[in-house]
Amino acid sequence: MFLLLVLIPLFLVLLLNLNLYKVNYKIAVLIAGLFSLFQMFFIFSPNFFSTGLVDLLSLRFECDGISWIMLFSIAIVSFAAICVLYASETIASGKKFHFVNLVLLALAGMNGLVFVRDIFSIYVFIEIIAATSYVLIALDKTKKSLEASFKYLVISSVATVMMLSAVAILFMAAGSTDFIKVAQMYKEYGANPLIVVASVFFIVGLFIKGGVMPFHGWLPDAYSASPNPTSVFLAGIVTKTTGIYTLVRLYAIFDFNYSMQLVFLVFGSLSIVIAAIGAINQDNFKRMLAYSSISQVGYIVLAFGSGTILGVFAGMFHLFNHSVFKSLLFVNASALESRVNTNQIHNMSGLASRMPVTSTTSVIAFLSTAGIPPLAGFWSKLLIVLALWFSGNKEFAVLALLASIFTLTYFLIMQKKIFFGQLKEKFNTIKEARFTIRLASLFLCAITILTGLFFPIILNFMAFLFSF
Amino acid sequence: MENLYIHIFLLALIVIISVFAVSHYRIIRGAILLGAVSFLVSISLFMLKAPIAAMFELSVCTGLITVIFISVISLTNPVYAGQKKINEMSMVKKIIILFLIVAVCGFFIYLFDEKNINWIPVMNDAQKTVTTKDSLWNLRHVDLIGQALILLTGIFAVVVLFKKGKEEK
Amino acid sequence: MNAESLILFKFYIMIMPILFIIGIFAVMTAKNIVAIIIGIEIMTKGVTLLLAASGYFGGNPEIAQNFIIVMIIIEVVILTIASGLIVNIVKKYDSLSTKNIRNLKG
Amino acid sequence: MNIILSIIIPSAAGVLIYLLPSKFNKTKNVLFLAAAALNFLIAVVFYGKIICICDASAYLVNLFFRNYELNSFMAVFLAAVTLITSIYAVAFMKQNKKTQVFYGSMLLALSCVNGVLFSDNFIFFLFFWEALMIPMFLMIASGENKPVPTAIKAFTISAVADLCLMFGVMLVCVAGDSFSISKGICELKAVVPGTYGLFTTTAFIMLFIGAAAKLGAMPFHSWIPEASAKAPVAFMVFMVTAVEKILGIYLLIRITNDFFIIEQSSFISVSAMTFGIITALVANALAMVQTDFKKMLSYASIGQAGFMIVAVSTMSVIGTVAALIHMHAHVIYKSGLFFVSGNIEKAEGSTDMNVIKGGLRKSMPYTFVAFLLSGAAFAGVPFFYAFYSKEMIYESALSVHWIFYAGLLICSLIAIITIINWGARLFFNGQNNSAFEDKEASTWMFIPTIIFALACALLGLFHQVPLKIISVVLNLNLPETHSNVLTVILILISLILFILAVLNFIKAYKKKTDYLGYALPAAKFLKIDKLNLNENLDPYNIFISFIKRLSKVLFVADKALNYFYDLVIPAGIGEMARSTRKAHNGNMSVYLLWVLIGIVCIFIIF
Repeated sequence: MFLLLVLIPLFLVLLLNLNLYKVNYKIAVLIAGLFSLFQMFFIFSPNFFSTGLVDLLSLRFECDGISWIMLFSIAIVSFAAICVLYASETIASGKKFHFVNLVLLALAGMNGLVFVRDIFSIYVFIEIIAATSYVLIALDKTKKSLEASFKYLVISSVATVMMLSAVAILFMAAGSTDFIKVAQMYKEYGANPLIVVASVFFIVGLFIKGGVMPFHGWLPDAYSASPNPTSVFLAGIVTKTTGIYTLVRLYAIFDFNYSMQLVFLVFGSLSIVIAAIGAINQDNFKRMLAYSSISQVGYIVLAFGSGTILGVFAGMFHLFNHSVFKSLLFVNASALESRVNTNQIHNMSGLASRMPVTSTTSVIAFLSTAGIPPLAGFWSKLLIVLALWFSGNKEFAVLALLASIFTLTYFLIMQKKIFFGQLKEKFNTIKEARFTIRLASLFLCAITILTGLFFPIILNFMAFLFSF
Repeated sequence: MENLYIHIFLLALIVIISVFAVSHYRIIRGAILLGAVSFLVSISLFMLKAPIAAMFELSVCTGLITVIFISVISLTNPVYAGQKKINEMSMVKKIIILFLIVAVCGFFIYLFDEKNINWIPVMNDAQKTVTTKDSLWNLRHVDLIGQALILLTGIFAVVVLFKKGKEEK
Repeated sequence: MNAESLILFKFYIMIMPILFIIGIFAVMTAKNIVAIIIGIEIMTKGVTLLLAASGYFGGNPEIAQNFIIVMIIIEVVILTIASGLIVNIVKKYDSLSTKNIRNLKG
Repeated sequence: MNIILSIIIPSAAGVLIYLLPSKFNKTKNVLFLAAAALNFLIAVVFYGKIICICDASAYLVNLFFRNYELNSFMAVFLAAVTLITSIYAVAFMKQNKKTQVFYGSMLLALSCVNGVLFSDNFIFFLFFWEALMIPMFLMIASGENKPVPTAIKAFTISAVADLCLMFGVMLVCVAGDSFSISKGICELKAVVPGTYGLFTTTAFIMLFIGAAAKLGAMPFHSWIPEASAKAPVAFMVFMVTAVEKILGIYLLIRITNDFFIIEQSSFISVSAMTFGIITALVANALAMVQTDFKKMLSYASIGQAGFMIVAVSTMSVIGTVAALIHMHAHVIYKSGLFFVSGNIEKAEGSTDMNVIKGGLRKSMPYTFVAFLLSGAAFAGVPFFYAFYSKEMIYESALSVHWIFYAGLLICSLIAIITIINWGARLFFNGQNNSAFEDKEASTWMFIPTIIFALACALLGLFHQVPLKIISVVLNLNLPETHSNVLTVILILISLILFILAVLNFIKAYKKKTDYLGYALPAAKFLKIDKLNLNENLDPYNIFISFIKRLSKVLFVADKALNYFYDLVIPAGIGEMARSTRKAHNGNMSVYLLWVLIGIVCIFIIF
């Protein structure tokens, strides 16, 4: 049953490319959109909630609460990315067709990564997603996107090298790369310096992939230079799945002694603060969003650093929320870019009057990121702070709270510069974004508001998710 | 265990040639040296009782990757003699620095050894012998899917990156 | 794990960081884009050796072989993508120097 | 009917006077007088009756008024004085808008004082005590030549004092854990069987400061001389001499007798007495060198306040009785003297020494007679009322320590010298050329002055009568036969004093310059005369200038803070943002460098 989610995109790609009949990009985009919707509802079917280890074809797939959340957010973000793809004029139709193929492959990769329970296969699926995202970034072959993609490739191959060496050492110690065996091995040799070095290398590799602060060099360039749909897809889900989701998986294996938690806490808070400062008066809209996503990822890492189940729970919830409202922001960014065809903030102002839907949805996204009560962001930040507080490291909780002030500042600055203020004369002819982009932003905005308002229901649903 | 010395000799050779490969001022020379390094690696793989992997390494790494490298280099620009002098200087500088680093690293490992902290986990003996063949095919199905996916991405990458789009023609 | 293999094991464990450092050094001080790729290649060589060694000393070299094969495949695909990127970059800048991939600032 | 009427009627009348448009002047005056008379009637009718007005437990405050003998005696006495002053005020003040305000606020003040006297609950006690300040402010403000600054000064000084009082009251309530004065009384006694914990001493000190300030003791006195120059005379009589003194003494007696039990010569009482002595000495010295008759009178009244504080703080039975009687006598002769000064002011236009040319003996014979009588009482001439009260104060002071007795003697010596000096200056040095057809004060103004003057004389003669009343009022049995040897000695000493003063006067009289005689070099020596002229010693001015400097400094600090918030923080963050952006300089090796640094830190953390 889990295999379906990985194999269907594979078959779809093959189907699309057999060109039995003239397949123009519209049909391809339609199919991809349908698949992501299918995934959204398919995962609500009952057997996803049983922890049965499906050994069909001796695959060791398994789905528990955490992977369920990931699947759901993958579906949502890919749907948004495909909507944006459909509406973006800058990419030629041929390219759009390839974009669809690559997105489907990336989807297959991510679904696979979410199910897999073996550290080497984790490496394999991470590489798949990385490869697809290199190409996605460099899709429109402009100078900027090529350079960004090349940088991303170099830095993440360094990360891969590190991860692989860690896998090798763990494999040597544990005899096999399965999670359970590695966990057993960890209990005995946990303190052995070689194993510690291996786990550090693994963590650093994942930090690089996830874009945590000192290792984030590639992220701002990759997000700001890539074409619109890629940046939605990349920012929404790719970095989080490859970087942060794998951290949660390892959380169960490595016995998180205090120094490991300290690493998480320190680097999380570091990325929150410095990224927020970096984002403050950024001129490029997407680059500002890139910095803000680094700081939100910092929050998630901080939550995992608390070391308690509540921490993981809060981290996952924030991951879900963040992927929703970050992709919403990037959708709005692409809407703006498609209409004003520039990302420079200083020559954008007063667009609220011309583009009401985009501005209202982005306001809601801003508020949710900053953590204003009724919206989803608030609840997840609250949970994170509580987790930190109860787990004893109170000073980090305080730091998390204070940093949200920074988030508020740069969002308010952004809000004022772009959407309010008096309209520039050359913009008074522009129309609202195309239908599909509006559809995507309304859809994501609805999710944020709903999770925010019906938080109790979602809370015990997630508790149920985490129970098995 | 007479091949102990061979192992060590091979490893030393790998390190030296990779230093030269990296710091060589003429890129083509570097690529060729890289091929040599991969050749040496495949030999040491044979020594480590991983024959199929060694064969794979030999054919793919030494062969395909070196070919790709040389094609990319020649495709882009003929070597212009202009900066020969400066490159040589930088090459010598790099070599010295690299050897320095290698020496430091060796000393560091030696230091670890001295303190004989037990940093080598006690290995459990081999559970069961399983041949590479069935390990590849029936034990690691997941990776098969993975390989399929990565190959498809490779295909599309080549299509996207190398095929000239309409606007370029 | 007898005495000689212990020493040999130490050498193999040592080879990985050395190659890693050489690779990183090459990437960072590369004047030419292709040199960066060479650096990465060397790092992957180091990892292959480590994988083989861990298989050999860990007792089940076959699975290690499997890992190495999968890794080589993945690495080849990554390399093709990298060369594609380089070709396109050179098309835009028609020069291989690393200076022209430094202008994404801010 | 009940005692609360005494609060309602005057305040109602006062408000009415405020509201009525100015053309009903005549009716207002009549209303004013009628209200004063009615208040007097009520006070007399309800004298001594213990009446509990509605025990409004609904308001969680048992709002009942107890009518002790002491309270009602004070109330009656106050009612009488107000009646007389109102007659005088109607006659004295010219009818304009300000006087209406004056009458209204005078009645309001009257009701407040009644409220204070009759309230048995600390909350109401404090409420009325504070409410008194507003009419006081208005009364001063209704004087001439820009009285408002003095009014503000008076207001702030009494506010500060009332603050201490409130704090003291709070402490007492907390100790007695009830708001009622009567219940509080016995509770506190039990709590404080003579032990002087920090709690009780602070409570006592705070209450003492409140009461002493009301009396016009030293640090809180600086508004009274200014008010005397600016506010109308009726205010000086009603407010300063009558109300302040009554309330001050009432509270002091409550403190010493009811709230706390303090041994006779314990540390607290001795320090209180020294406080009183210092006030008396300084005030009298200042009074001596005054050039304005009214200012001299106000300083003298501060001096007498010092006397009363000394008497009360002897904590002895005789001391309390002496204080009460002295307050009684003081009010009477001080009002008399103030009325005399009012008459002079009416006639001469001002009471400043170098303006009026003296020799009013011929032109104002009746005022002269009144001055003689009340002046004698002021000086403490035997067979006048004040003599007996002063003599009792001496006796109580002597019982504690002879130093206090000596201090008091010096004060009264200075007092005598000043009054004689002023008497001569005003009425006897004959340069008065009758250029002024200064006529005698009008009959209505004259009657109150002569009443008070006669009261001094008569009460002096039959001094047993008031003594009996007051000892009954205070239900303290006076030691009947205090040793007459002691009395004889005291009388002799005061006689010597009197003779000394007269000799000094005669000697000064020949020189015809200043009538201070020997006192003048002493004053010069002590540089007292320069002291009060430039008013730099006045605590109020010091306080105000300090506040001004402080606000300047704070303003500067605030500006710096604003600067910090508006400019420094945004610039700082902007700078940080710019530096982070500069850090991302696109060079890949830099990013890899960060990765290595990150790895190193992780290893450090491990």
